[in-house]
Amino acid sequence: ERGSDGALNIIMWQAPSTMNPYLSGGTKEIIASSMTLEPLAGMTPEGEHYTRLAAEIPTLENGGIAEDLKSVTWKLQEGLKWSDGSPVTAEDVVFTGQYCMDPNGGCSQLAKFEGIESIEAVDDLTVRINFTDAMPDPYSAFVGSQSPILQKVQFENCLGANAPTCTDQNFNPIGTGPFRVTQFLTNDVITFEANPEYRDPAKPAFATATVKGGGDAAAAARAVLETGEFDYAWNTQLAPDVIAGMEQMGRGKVSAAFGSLVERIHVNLTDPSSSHPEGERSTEAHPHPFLTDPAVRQALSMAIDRQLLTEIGYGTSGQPTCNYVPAPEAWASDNTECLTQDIEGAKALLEEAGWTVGGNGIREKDGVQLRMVYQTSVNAVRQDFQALIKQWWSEIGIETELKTIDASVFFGSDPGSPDTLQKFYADVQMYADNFEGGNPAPYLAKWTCDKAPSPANQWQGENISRYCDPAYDELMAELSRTVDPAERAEIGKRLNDMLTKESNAIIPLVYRGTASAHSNTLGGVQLNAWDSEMWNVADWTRVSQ
Amino acid sequence: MTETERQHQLSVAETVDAAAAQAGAATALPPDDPLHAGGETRSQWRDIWRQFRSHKGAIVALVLFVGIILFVLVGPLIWTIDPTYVDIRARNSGFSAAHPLGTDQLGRDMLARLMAGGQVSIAVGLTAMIIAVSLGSLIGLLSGYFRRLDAPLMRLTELFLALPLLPLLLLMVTLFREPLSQNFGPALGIFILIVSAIGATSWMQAARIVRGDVLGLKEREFILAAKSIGTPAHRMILRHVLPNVLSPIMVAATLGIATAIITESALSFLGLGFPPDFPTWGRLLYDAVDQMIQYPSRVILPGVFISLTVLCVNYIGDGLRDAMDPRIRGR
Amino acid sequence: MDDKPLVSIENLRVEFETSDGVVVGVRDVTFDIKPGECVCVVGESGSGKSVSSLSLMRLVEFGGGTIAGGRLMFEADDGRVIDLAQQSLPAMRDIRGNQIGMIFQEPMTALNPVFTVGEQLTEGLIVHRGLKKSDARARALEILRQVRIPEPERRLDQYPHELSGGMRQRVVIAIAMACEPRLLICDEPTTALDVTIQAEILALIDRLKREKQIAVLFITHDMAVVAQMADRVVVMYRGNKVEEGPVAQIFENPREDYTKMLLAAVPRLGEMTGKSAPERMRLMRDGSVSAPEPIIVKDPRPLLTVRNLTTRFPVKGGLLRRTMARVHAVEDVSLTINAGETLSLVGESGCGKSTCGRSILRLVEPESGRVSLDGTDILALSPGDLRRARRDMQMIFQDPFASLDPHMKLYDQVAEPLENFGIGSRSERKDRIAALFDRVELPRSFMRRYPHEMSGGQRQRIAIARALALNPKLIIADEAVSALDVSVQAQVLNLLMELQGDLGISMLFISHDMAVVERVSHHVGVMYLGRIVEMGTRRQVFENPQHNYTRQLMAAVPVADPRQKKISEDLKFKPIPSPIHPVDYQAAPSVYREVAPGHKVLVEPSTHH
Amino acid sequence: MLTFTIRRLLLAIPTLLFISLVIFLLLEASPGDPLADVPLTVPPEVRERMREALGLGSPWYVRYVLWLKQFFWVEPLYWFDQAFGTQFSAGMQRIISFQSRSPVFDIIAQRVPQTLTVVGFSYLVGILIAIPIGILSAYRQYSWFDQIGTFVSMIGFSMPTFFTGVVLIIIFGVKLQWFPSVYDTTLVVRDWDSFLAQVRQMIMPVTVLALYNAAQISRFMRASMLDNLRQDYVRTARAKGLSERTVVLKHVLRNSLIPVITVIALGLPTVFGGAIITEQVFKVNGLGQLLITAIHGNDIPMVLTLTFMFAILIVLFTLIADILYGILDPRIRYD
Ligand SMILES: Nc1ncnc2c1ncn2[C@@H]1O[C@H](COP(=O)(O)OP(=O)(O)OP(=O)(O)O)[C@@H](O)[C@H]1O
Ligand SMILES: Nc1ncnc2c1ncn2[C@@H]1O[C@H](COP(=O)(O)OP(=O)(O)OP(=O)(O)O)[C@@H](O)[C@H]1O
Ligand SMILES: [Mg+2]
Ligand SMILES: [Mg+2]
Repeated sequence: ERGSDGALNIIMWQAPSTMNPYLSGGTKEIIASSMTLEPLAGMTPEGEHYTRLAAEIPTLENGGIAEDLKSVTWKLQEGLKWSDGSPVTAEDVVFTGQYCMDPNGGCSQLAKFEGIESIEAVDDLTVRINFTDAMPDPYSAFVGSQSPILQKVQFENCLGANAPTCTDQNFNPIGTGPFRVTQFLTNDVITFEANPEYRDPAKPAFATATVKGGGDAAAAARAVLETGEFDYAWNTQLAPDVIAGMEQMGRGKVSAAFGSLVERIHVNLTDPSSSHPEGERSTEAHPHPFLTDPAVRQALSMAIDRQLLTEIGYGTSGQPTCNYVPAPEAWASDNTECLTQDIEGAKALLEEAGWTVGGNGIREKDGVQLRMVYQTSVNAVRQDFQALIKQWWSEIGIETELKTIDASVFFGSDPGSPDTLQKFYADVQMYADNFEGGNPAPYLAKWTCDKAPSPANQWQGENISRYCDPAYDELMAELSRTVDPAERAEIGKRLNDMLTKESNAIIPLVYRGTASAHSNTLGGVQLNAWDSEMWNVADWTRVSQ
Repeated sequence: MTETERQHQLSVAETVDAAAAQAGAATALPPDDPLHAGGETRSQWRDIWRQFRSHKGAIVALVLFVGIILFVLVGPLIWTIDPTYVDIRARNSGFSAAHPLGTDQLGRDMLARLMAGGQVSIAVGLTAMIIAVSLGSLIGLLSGYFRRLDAPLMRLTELFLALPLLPLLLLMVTLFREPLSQNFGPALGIFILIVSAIGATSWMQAARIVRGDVLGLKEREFILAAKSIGTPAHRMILRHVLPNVLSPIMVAATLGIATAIITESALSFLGLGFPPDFPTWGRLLYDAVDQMIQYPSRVILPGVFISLTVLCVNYIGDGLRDAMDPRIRGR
Repeated sequence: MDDKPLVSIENLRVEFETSDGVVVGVRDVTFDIKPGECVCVVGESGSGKSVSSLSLMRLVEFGGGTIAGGRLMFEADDGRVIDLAQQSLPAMRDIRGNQIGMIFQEPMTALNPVFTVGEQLTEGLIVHRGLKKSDARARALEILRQVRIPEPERRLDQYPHELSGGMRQRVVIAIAMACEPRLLICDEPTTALDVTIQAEILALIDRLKREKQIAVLFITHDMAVVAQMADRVVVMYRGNKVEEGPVAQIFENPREDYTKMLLAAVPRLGEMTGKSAPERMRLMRDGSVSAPEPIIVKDPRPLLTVRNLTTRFPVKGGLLRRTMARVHAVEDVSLTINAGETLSLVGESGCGKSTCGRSILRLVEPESGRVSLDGTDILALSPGDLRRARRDMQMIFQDPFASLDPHMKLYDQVAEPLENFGIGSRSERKDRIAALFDRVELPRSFMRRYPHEMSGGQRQRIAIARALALNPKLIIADEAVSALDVSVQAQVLNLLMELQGDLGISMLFISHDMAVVERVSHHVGVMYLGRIVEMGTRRQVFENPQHNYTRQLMAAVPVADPRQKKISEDLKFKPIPSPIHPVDYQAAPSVYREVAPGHKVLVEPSTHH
Repeated sequence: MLTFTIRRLLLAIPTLLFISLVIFLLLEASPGDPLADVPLTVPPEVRERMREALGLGSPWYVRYVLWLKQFFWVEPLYWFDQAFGTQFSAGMQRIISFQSRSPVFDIIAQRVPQTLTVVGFSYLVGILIAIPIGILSAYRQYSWFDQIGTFVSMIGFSMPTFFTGVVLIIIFGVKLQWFPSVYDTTLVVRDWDSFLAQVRQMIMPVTVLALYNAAQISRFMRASMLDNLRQDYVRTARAKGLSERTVVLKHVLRNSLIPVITVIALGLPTVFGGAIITEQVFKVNGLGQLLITAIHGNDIPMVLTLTFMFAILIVLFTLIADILYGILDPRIRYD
């Protein structure tokens, strides 16, 4: 029964800064706002679509998707009400599209609205989205917690440049979700109460909810697993033995959901050496002296024990992987040969390629020594990985210098800084990345030749490895023309294999889940890596142990 | 009576031999016992050392400190395990013969890491502290002593106090990491970067304190007297002002070491520190905090070393201060 | 008179630990004081007088000394006789300030620099007498009046550094007397006071002694004061008591050589009558008295000329310390000193003598006027030139302890001026400093000591040695010999005069001791309220004083003869005019009347009647 | 002194302007990007548009002047309007945070209370225990009290708060369950119970911070007291028969206060700056946490405004310290 289970306490150590996901692309904001705002459809933990505000998922079969793939029509459920009691109409959906697509608004979710020509309200409960070109994957806008529906009445004056001035609206959006905001303190605490207008009168079970921010992952996990002050902690990425120690208290446990996040090493195919003038470092003007040798790249990959890395760094919330695209099922290549470490094989490979051990134990050929700079962001697990991998590489005769960079610099794409991910002034670098929703195509599209970062594009390119293979570009073009899901997946696997096992331009290490801790007294939790973790917060209940 | 004779006579009276003096005083005026006249001043440093030696706490601290230094410098020559060597099979092992102080989560030997970490931490702590305290004292002395410099220097201090540290440090890395490591090699380059970063951002307190003391001191009559004998400003500052403000400087120095050691570990989280596999006490401590319950020795050991170093420095500082203060000296 | 002694010191021995080992401050001293009696302790500088008295208060311990032997018997106010050396600290607390009051030798350092005179004065009253703040203040005011501080209301709110040396000394006296203790220890209480005020203070002490049956332990170098004050005299020499007896006996019939030498060296006012040039001091060495030699400068040429010098200090008040008024410390002063000659400045305490001296050296910035030394305009010099110019002009500060760096060894303090001007090599400097130590009668072993390990007189000699180190052309000696016993004083004065003769040093000699002034000076200026009221050659001023104030001064000089006691006479207290004026006050220029060639007397404004 | 104060206050204006410019340029030049948080999946064109929406399109001097105007004109007007119900600031753009897209000053106002209660209170506690400890340690130099005090304060100072804080949490939060490990910023003290809850949640952070502050201040206090205890005027005070208490607490203390005042005055603005690590350990989301998240998020308006307010406090407190010097030691002259 609604409101019968008292208070729900959630801790998110990275605190949400706004309730409007269109103004911040961060996961934390999306999770928080998903308690209040809802899209037309969401994703299940299995990666399938399910209806939220929509009456049904539009498909080709039910005519929701036009035959030419140039439009999609959504029908809203009947009788939906905003938490202020007013009805939800197609106008709200249209308005939301207008809101995000306003060129002055700086909408963070603009990518979701890519390719949309117009959005129109067919009637009170029907919306049609028209695309400029045929859209093989039309479940982008208004699907998933990244692009929920805003109330037109509330946000009417917040279009474009006015978006940031609407603090009240951004902090207290009127939604259709199970909870509504009672108080929002940015980067600190959000308190919610059950939405009296929620469509299921029996839900949510909790009368109030609090999302507390601050602290760090360990502290958040401790608050759930050890002191029991909180019911749920998001993103408790900790060393497995620490988690195990905390779980011993018997108050709760940590579980993980697997989406598409892969921790991997990128190999720089261009030369980052500082001997080149600024502007030419790490550009195709200078190919890398030894990483362009496929044997070296393969040896790098072979020397790594992914099993051990996973065990040490992630425990149950990770799986060793050789894939760049590990999910969805259909897209995941059965590429497993890298999973066993093969130091001897790596040595032999290098030997064969002419890299012989020099006097100081470092392999060399033609005066080129295998010395590398290996950079990543500051993060305890990554630093452990660095140490381990450095050791393995040294065993095969490659010397590595480690370097760490503050995350906000590394991931910030400031063209002025030499330490960004895109500039890649190192030989190899490690980070994790994923894609949202169920469509890996844009994710794979990053590796075409033209996307290599360079001064020409202010270092904003996405092809971090500077991988360039005309065959890949061609196959990519084919993918974008293909509509049939099975066929698409097949092409995707081929692309994945080209990036990983064939070229080793990307060396995947661990398929990471997102770990969250929850109390044993909290029922109904079902982690979801494809959507907000709070996707089913309406179903959460208090259970006795 | 010649000058020398008179001098003899005075010296006799001053000798500690009470009986002789008593006899002399009772009978006639001083006897003309030739006795050497102690003329020269003994070296001030010898004096200070003599006094320092009598300070028990300081001596114990000095011995301990030398012990720590030997541990981190000579230790690695005896215990030759590479502190960065990953022995994954031995990870998280407790105290054993192979690893007297256990290993960390990757199986790196803690003893070796503590020794290697100590080298960096102590070097960084001492150097950064020296930079900060000298810079601070210099600015404090100048602005306290020269009225004309006071306003600009103090405004500069305010500016530095107001600058947000993190962006400043990040900027420093961006600008200087590469040139420095190219010119001095990666290790020394980063060392220079770290100590100057810490030094450049922590001198302000010392400067303000010294200035405050100098302002009061400047109005003392002996400063006026020194001026009247034509003491030039630099000597005035070094010989008259500085020794009289030494004790707060000493405290600032002691506290400065502790902060520098901790700050160093914080810097590595900005990617400003030494390479990530390279241990320092501060970082060992930080890394182990999460595992405090499972492996308490991993926090306790670096913690003890940091505290011990700081305590030693504090007692040595105390001893030095006492030894420098003529009013305490001799007791 | 009661015959039971109030205090008796028995076989007192006090030791100090220094870096050179144990130093004995007092070896073996025994004497006692009865109520209503004044015992004067005289003796060589550094002979342990101050240490003995500090021991009585049990304060030597805080200065690093230990009472190594002996007893200090004291009859407490409840009639018990207790050994002060054995008392607990709380018990001592009740005795200090309450039953025993002490006047310290160096008033500058004895006063807390951050509290006003009033606060420091009322404290004891509040503790021991349980007075309310306002009552204590009223009483403080009364005592300040008794010790003849001008404008006591204002002074109560001033800080020690704003007072003249003599005023500070009077504040210390006031603190000691505030609670009317039964034993008053006076350690050189009047060295910084001019004779008129000294006479008044002495009279005050004498009256207290007689009326309240206070016992007084009086330490002084001024034999004239001894003669005036003492009932009994104790003579000390190098940590021992060498002689003791009733005052008349000591003066007329000294037994010990040292006492004889001491008395022989006492300068007496009027000795120089009829002589035009100053003479060296009489000194008895090995039983013979050295012959006087007059110091005559062949053709006097002005070295220092000061014209219309004016220096004023702001008086701050209120929370924000705004300038409320100004002290006209030096007002329109003009004087000339010839090369090789001595000009003495005498005058009332607080009249601006020290300030005048400091202004000449630009140690305080004068408001206006002209100072030229050997042709250079001092007031126009840049800081760098001023520093170089200071090689030629040196000052001996009035308060030696305050003017020595507490962190520096004596050797370094004396070496400093030489180093400043890069004079001599290291070893030359060493020799020179050793010679300087010899000349000021300090053992060379003292070079390694620190200022606080010295007696008052010893510190003063260090200050003198430092000033002499550079062989300057001009020395401003501000009460330079007041803390020295007469024999050392005579030696030091002779040294100065010797140098004057040899090197042609000029001296501005600021002193209260009229007999010394008469002996050493070529010219004399009498200051009063910031102005020079009379100026002339020594003979003119001493033999034919014209200004009222000068006459008063002469009349008040004590006589070193116990039979001619002057202090018991009733002194008529005159109100002392104040040098403090509102900020907008316009001071009138000084107008002089020339009595005889070179003998000028102030007529306008008439300050003294 | 009055003229000195006025002169300094006037001088503070250009000083602060200059400081703000330097901070602004520093933030501009330092690497980092307000969009670092945006997932890598967002394509570069979208990023570019988001950046422009933040106003990052215009040159730096325009943005600086705009900020100046907002800080010195719009914000005061806005507060005025709030207070008197007027409409002067209508339509003017306030300073907006990049991260939350809300007015910076509103967020700061939200954070000030919790920072003041925790950090401010701990500073107060720190001072209150440091001064007596410093005095006593100096007075009884090398007594057991002094030794223990030295030991504790050096340990307290050399152990970083990220360590001591976690130790406290594990002992008192996890094992004993006496105090909450998470600070509840929404707690409103209304009655006795909520007051107790507030006290309970404040105990640990206040202890950690107070220990750290006290360690530092007491060392300076002790050193300075030692310097003054041997002066001659102390002898005079004793000769007056004053109790040791008065001698030490009045005569010596006042002479010793200058370095301590300096340390305290320098520390007070940092109260406003919050205690970044302690706030994080105990989840007290005060100004420290605000600043650090803003820095990590490259939220330039927020960082600039916070640091600038911090700078104002620094300038103010150094002035106060200077005035206090003059009051404490009458010999100090400024003009
Ligand atoms: N703290 C100290 N440490 C070492 N020696 C000291 C100390 N205080 C005094 N003395 C020595 O003790 C002796 C006696 O000193 P005291 O101050 O009693 O002399 P005094 O008779 O008062 O001389 P003066 O007339 O010059 O003041 C001197 O030789 C002095 O150097
Ligand atoms: N720094 C100062 N601030 C304010 N007033 C001062 C200051 N120094 C001296 N005075 C005042 O100036 C006047 C003259 O002082 P000065 O020291 O020159 O007297 P003096 O003639 O040397 O007296 P004494 O013989 O007592 O040493 C006194 O009224 C004194 O209070
Ligand atoms: Mg004496
Ligand atoms: Mg004087």
